[in-house]
Amino acid sequence: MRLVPSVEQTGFATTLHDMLSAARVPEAADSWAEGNHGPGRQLWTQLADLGVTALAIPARHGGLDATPIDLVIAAEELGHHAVPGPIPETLATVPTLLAALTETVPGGEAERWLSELAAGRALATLTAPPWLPFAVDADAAELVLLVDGDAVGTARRGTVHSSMDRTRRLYEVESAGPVEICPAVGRALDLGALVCAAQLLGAGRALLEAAVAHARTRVQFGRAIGGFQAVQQRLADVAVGLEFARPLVYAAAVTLTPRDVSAAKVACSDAANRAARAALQVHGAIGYTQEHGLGRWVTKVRALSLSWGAPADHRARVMAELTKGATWN
Amino acid sequence: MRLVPSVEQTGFATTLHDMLSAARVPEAADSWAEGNHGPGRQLWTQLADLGVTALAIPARHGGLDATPIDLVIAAEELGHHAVPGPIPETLATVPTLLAALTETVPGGEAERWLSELAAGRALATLTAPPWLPFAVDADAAELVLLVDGDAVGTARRGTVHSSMDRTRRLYEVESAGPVEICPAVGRALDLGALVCAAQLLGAGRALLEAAVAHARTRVQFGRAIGGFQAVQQRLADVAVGLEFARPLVYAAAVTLTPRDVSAAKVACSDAANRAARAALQVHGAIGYTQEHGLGRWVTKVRALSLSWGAPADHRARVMAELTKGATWN
Amino acid sequence: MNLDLDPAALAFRDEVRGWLAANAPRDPLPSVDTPAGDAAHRAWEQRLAGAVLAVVSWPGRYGGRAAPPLHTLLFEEEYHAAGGPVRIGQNGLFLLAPTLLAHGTQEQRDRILPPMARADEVWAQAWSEPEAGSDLAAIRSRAHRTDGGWRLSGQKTWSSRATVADRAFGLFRSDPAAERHRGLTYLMFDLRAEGVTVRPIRQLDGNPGFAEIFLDDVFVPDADVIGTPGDGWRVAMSTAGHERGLTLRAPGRFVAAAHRLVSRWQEQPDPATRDRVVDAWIGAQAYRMHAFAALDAPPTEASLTKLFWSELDVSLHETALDVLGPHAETDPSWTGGYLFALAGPIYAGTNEIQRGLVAQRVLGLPR
Amino acid sequence: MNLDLDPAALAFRDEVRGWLAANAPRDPLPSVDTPAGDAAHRAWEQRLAGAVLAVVSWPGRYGGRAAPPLHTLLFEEEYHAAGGPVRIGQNGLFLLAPTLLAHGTQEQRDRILPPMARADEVWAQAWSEPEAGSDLAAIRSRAHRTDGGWRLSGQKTWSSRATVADRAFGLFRSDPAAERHRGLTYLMFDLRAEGVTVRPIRQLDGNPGFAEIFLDDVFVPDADVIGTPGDGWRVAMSTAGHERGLTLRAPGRFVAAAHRLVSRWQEQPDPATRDRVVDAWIGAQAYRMHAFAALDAPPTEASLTKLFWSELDVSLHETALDVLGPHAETDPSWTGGYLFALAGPIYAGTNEIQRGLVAQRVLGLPR
Repeated sequence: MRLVPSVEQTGFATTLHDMLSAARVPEAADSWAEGNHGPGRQLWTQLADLGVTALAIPARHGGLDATPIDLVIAAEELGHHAVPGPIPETLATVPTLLAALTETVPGGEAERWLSELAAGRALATLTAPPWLPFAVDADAAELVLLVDGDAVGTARRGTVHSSMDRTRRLYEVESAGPVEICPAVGRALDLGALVCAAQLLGAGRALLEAAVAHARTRVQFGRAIGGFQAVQQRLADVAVGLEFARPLVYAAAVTLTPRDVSAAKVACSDAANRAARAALQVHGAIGYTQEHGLGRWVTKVRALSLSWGAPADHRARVMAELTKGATWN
Repeated sequence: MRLVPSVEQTGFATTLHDMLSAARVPEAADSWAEGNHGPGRQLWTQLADLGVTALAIPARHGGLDATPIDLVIAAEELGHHAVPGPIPETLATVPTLLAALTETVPGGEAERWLSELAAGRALATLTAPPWLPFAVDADAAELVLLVDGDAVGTARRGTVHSSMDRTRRLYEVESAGPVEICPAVGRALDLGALVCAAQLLGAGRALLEAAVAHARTRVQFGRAIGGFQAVQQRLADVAVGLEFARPLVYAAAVTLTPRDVSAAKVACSDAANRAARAALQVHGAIGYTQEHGLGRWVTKVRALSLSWGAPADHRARVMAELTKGATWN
Repeated sequence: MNLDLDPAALAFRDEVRGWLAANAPRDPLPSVDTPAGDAAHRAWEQRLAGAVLAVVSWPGRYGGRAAPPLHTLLFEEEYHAAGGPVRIGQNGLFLLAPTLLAHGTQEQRDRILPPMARADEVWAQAWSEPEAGSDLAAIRSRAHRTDGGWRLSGQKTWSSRATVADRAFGLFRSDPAAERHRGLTYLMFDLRAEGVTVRPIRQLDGNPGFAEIFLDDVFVPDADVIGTPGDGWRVAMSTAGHERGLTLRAPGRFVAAAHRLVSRWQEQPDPATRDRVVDAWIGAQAYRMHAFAALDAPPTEASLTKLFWSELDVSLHETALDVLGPHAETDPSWTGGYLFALAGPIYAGTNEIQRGLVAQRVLGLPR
Repeated sequence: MNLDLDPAALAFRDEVRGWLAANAPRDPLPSVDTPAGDAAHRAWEQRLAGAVLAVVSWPGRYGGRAAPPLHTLLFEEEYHAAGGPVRIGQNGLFLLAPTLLAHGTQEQRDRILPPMARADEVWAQAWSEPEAGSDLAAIRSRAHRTDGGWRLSGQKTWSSRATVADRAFGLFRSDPAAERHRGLTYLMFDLRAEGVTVRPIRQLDGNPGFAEIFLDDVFVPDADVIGTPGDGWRVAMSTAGHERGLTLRAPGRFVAAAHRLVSRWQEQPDPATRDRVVDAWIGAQAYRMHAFAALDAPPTEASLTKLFWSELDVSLHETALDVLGPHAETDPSWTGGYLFALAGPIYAGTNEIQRGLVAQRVLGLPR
């Protein structure tokens, strides 16, 4: 049991961070929001070059067979930079479903899609009610799935809805072909929820960093506002929330139990939303503008916390697990 | 409709406050906690002299026939001074029950008890599950009732439990005689819950006043701690909570609807408990000692908020009222 | 609750309710910050004014009916319950008008208030500046004395409605040697005058909301100074109280939102969110009862009120999102309300500043 | 969760679990701050020490078994899950001992640690003073140099266990000319020495808890100075980190409390309180996982940890009271726990101070 990243894993996170810092993510996100996925897809190609899209894919299909810990480390960095696109879907859930399907239906379409995803040539998305009533970014994804119970099939796009996160377009979908029974649905969705939790953690960290940077330079009443106790107290609470959400993410990556995945999702949603409110409050009106860019994280954090199982769903699941008589370790 | 006290009512509150300020309430409460009710009963005699115990009693039984607004004004001041004894019971609920019983059974015991209560010669308490599973201070009260549905009868004391509020001794009781059907049970209990809410409001105000007084004089790191932003922000939130709980108490005193009584109880419990936590935090360790006396309010506020319907009970009742199709005015 | 209203109040409420039922738009108007929305909202205001409902508390000569404050509260309750449109003139109606009624000249009132009531003239506020967020006294925009008036230069920001409004009001530094609160003058100016540039600011969800105003040597006649030159801070403070307090955030708005939330909860009643929904309703009801009580009481410190409604608004909308769960993301009425609510603790003086004011002015803690 | 423990850790956990199942008291011992409780708790510590479980992380020569930190966490989990008694020696074990191991002489360790481990000597802490609450540097108690030692005068307060303890440790001002953090010396003294008066302080619920210690010219030999005279602040800070951090508030304590809460909720499952119960469990689990992670990571700022456990403890107990409803008032295990939890955000440096430290040290905001 290790609940902290190894030196190699920390190095991977740093590489990813450096790449994304140089990659003009805000511009790509703006284009994505306007329906132009080109710059965003270029970003995803760069992610594929670093192996991010291959993490959850078995080696025999061109993937890296990495651990869930590797996956949450990457996802945290993608959340940190508010990368647009169907991240839990493409990185975790769809590969897991496809990998399971290659076992039951060898030589089928699933194998081809796994190679495409590993190479970063395709994006994937899905609906899986009740956690995922909509397929995010189905207009940008080459592969759209519909999960219903343990049945998985391809789907076509229906009505589109907009999100408060301008980069997310949410599609209703309908079945577009035959379905297969997939034994990995539970694990695939849990892995997606966990990746979403890690994204939230990274986004929360970005919000705290932005608030701290602003508080150190913004002068009001003759001093940097970061020196005011009211600001310090609030940002310290944000730091505490993030500090104690992270171990739950790593623990869930080790166990992948429903209880631990749900606990991580709840804690990361709460910590990230608290960070969003504090960051907005510290920034004042400037943070409320599209131009400033803080809103990219503020809106994404709220959208992600409602997605992949809203907090109430995950809390209900934690209690169900706690009270079903299992041991409590 | 008037939701603020009249000049006369404000004057009455001031008179009560002055009397209680001079009356050595802390010593009476300490004796009460040790089972010596003498000084406390003297205090109640003084309250009777000011008419407090006669407020809810009809004029024909020696009472003042006052309005529920008068009652909550008095109760707020009793809470403000943390007066020991069965306050909602003696001031509101039992008189209301007895007055109704004199209508259905004229010339009975109820009439005599009303005169005793009005004159301050008797204290009364009761159980009324689920709101009141225990009869508080049944060892100090001359009249102990047991309410079960709409049946009311006298009761005798059973097992005693201690409370975190040292002045409250909680008794299980058993029936000690015949019961009468009383049409006023609902109104009597609502009036008790409302008086309890007003007590909480007064106690919350006392806690805020104590915190402010301490913050103005206590020096740490070379200045009065009341000048620190962290202290100011917290106490301001307490002030907001109390400021906006009060109108709900007055509104409930005007309407006496279950919805409004419950809203007042919820808001006053929350505001008072928030005041308690803030006051304790501002005082630091000194507030945590029995000697200092802040604990009299801290413990009473928590006990009262759990009594006369815990917050969850009242919230459930508000929602039941809101969703039963009545108009929303 | 039996509001125990007098016959005049009951008659007024019935009139408003009936008129709104017959006249309020069924469907939402286009966004007020678009040309189409501008026109639709102005047309709506003219209908309101035609029914003498635009500004019920104002004297009749300016377009009101000199109704008592209770009637204003009742009007707002009915207006929000009916889902009435955003008041395009709100900056003028609720911020500038009280200032003019308190500090303006008779000529100014006669000239400015009637077209304001009919939305023939829509006003923007021009309080903030890039370097003076919550620190209003740090204002740098200048008013230079000139023949028969003043010349304004500088930059204002976070000006709501400025993209569609006709005129604006704000503070300008008329005495550069004076420090902070001194030497400021309260001025009104034409947004279409030479030297004025308005640049819209998009909000975090991409929707328009505020604007920047750039002023380059803009002439304003003496007639458009409110109060005495140099005395603008004191004049503005009476308006600031109105902004923080009731007028921009009528209780009826929160009561209506709480009722919508209860109704939405009732569609799929989840006991896990029940208590938070109840708390939102209790908060709205507390704010409403506080407003009714305030009719008979000395004025409350406006900071208390601003803290209450702004935090209530955020928690009410957070609760709504949790009630809606994954479907919240695609429900613009609640997500838009949520994002709007997030601005509440920031504008008109951040809540951190308001808490300091409560601590010092209400509780008497040291500065 | 599959903790994936190595065989040694598994064997240790099984040993502890088995020993506690066979030996932990079935019924609560009398309050530790009463004579009967004092005796019962000391006897219990001697049984623990007999099983070499009192201080598993200490070197063998002092009564431990040099177990790795993971074993300490596992011990605490088993101890709290079994409902083990309050550790009467906790001030010595968790505050003084780490200081001695870091800054003490070999003679001091050999003399003090073994009887501490067996509770033959019980230690009280003497940090606070009436005028120096969270401002530890404002200490006024004096240590005067004398032949072969020091003479202590002054007053200490909020000293836990002082009514039953044998000895105490604290900071004294040895150089009255030095300011604040300078000129303080870390000293140990005998609570039964001439010139020492201990006065118990009752807590707000009437139960004993703390004490005041009055010192009137109390002699302490040089052998009982820890570190260099005048360097006490630096020496004490290592202990303060331990107090804020893990050692006084082991994760096992919160995990055990959260499990009791879940079990109690399950007796009458009210969906309205479900989410708060879950949040209490998640909080305890987060604290636990943070502690496990910390075994493999550089040390975390202790303020973060103190803020988390102290706020968790309050909200966990508030939730418990709401779950119990009107029956909470008569349930001393939860009401006592609630009142105890309220002290958490106050002692060992108030949470306001901890937040400032996080802001400045972790986030790099200006002082």
